[in-house]
Amino acid sequence: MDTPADLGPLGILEALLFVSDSPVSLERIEAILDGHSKAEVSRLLADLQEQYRQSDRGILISEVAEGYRLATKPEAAPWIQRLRGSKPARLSRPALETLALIAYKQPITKPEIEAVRGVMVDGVLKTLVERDLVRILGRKPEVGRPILYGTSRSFLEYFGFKDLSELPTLKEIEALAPNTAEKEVSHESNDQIEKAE
Amino acid sequence: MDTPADLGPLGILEALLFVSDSPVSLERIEAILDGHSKAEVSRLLADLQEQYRQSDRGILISEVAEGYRLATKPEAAPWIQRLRGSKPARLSRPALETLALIAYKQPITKPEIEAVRGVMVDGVLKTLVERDLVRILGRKPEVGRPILYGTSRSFLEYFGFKDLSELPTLKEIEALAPNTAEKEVSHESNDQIEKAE
Amino acid sequence: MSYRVRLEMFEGPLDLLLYLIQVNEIDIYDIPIAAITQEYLGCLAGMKELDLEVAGEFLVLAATLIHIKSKMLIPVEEAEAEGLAAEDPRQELVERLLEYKRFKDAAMTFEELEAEQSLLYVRPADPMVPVADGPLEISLSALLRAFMAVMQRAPQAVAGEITLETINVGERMVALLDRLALQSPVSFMALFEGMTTRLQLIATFLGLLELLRRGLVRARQTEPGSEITIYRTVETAVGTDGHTG
Repeated sequence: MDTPADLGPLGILEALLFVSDSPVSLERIEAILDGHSKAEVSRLLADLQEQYRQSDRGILISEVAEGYRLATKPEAAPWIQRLRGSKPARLSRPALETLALIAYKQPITKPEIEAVRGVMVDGVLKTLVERDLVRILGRKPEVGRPILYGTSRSFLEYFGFKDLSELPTLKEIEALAPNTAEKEVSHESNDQIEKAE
Repeated sequence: MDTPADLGPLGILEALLFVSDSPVSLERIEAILDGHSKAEVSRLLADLQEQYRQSDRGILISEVAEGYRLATKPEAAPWIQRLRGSKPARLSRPALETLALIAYKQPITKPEIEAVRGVMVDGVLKTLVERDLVRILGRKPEVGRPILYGTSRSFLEYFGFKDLSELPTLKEIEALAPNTAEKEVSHESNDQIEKAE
Repeated sequence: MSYRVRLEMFEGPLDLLLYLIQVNEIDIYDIPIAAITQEYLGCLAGMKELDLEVAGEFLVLAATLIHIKSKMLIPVEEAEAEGLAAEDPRQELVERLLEYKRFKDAAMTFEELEAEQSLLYVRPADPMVPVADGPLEISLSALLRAFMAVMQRAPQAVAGEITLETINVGERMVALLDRLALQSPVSFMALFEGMTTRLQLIATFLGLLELLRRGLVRARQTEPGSEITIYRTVETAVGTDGHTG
């Protein structure tokens, strides 16, 4: 075993990201590695990311929820699924629609969600709270004091957003909808609607 | 992001060890990376360990009785402590569950908590009282005169509640049948429409 | 055009209506209400086997469609003469559909992002994160999730007994114990002083009954019709929360 006590800043950075169970902000890294400016920390992150590009590395740095975290490369997913024996549970359409509403209109109450979706959302909301994608922000000061919902930090992590300002603007979606739907969904055939001749 | 499809066996191995929450045995790795013999897997592990020796790497492979797992290098410990120290304290799962139970079921005794949770809660209760989230309300006049627990004023302040009635009610969180949660997680079958010939 | 629609596969009535509009290549700003209503009702007819709760949501929109249809039958001049706004009766529906569609589309984008992100695996969180020295951080949602989790795991009998109670009763029980810690005995009526709502009264009363049942307080009445006094049988708490003072 050689040079055991020798650990460079990149090594320290990797260790820090490795042990953290949530994204670590630039400021936090800067504070821990005192003596390195924010610019230097950014540089280190870029260097580490560069190392990870190599084909014998299985992980990468993803910038999400106002911080940095390590994650496995997408190409490793099939093997990890073998290890785990399952694919991650995906959200249902009702859950996604409800989540989208909450994301864009937060803080929002259950009746307000139901008014737009035209259906009851109790079950879906419960799932979203259980999965920590939605959090309770408080109560609305009006009759009945309904609970106000908003998205959580794990929501940002789950969808890979840096922050809420990264949400695609709704207009954008409207304009792009027909193309993106066909382009991106191609394989899994998510098309909800099949026209009948 | 370049060379996305390029992931060598070392990369796959790294990804597998990275995501596993317990040590992975040689046999397991062999089964997942089918096409590699046990000797080859050992060789890959040695190669990965060799890479990790470099000073710009912060992690290592540790071999324990049950198999292999990744861990940070011991030299990174001081920085990791800084990271942990600067981190907001969270409650452990058992502590959180106990707190939740006390919040909703107060006044409640230790045996009652243990009946629901199915485990002893002495240590956790002590933490919660020390953290001033839970207070002792008195003793229940029955055999053994068990202590009655409830939430403290600082618990309310922490969540910004005026009083306990502001906690989301059981009705609000449990409005739904327990099995709705499963229904929300759909896997495939997005076809909404059956074509009629 | 012929197709068979399975209603349960739609997210709701708006989703179905949107589908009918798309499949018929209808301009959403100029919906032929009579035709679409007919088609919508036709779809509903095939859902006899659906449970009532779902059906209800679809029926509400059916009623709306029929209402719009009837309004469309009133000639514009007549409507204006009657002082009704010359507004298109379909307008509100169109706005609702567009609003719904915006989020439906957003949901599809979310779905794509989810698919991308689901390929990235992070390290499993340590379930026993040590309590650090920093300021405490618990989210209310985390507390709720913990409660749901613990109740789901609880043995059936215990869980059943425990979920019956409501938070208000528990809260009143604690408040009553606090009150009795300051003064015991206290008259029954005094326990209800300052309460303004029926709900508060009921919750307090139920809380008191529960305390009695559990033997945490005792009630005494010297003779029938005389005032009831309540005693705390619980030992006063020692030095917690600055209450004992």
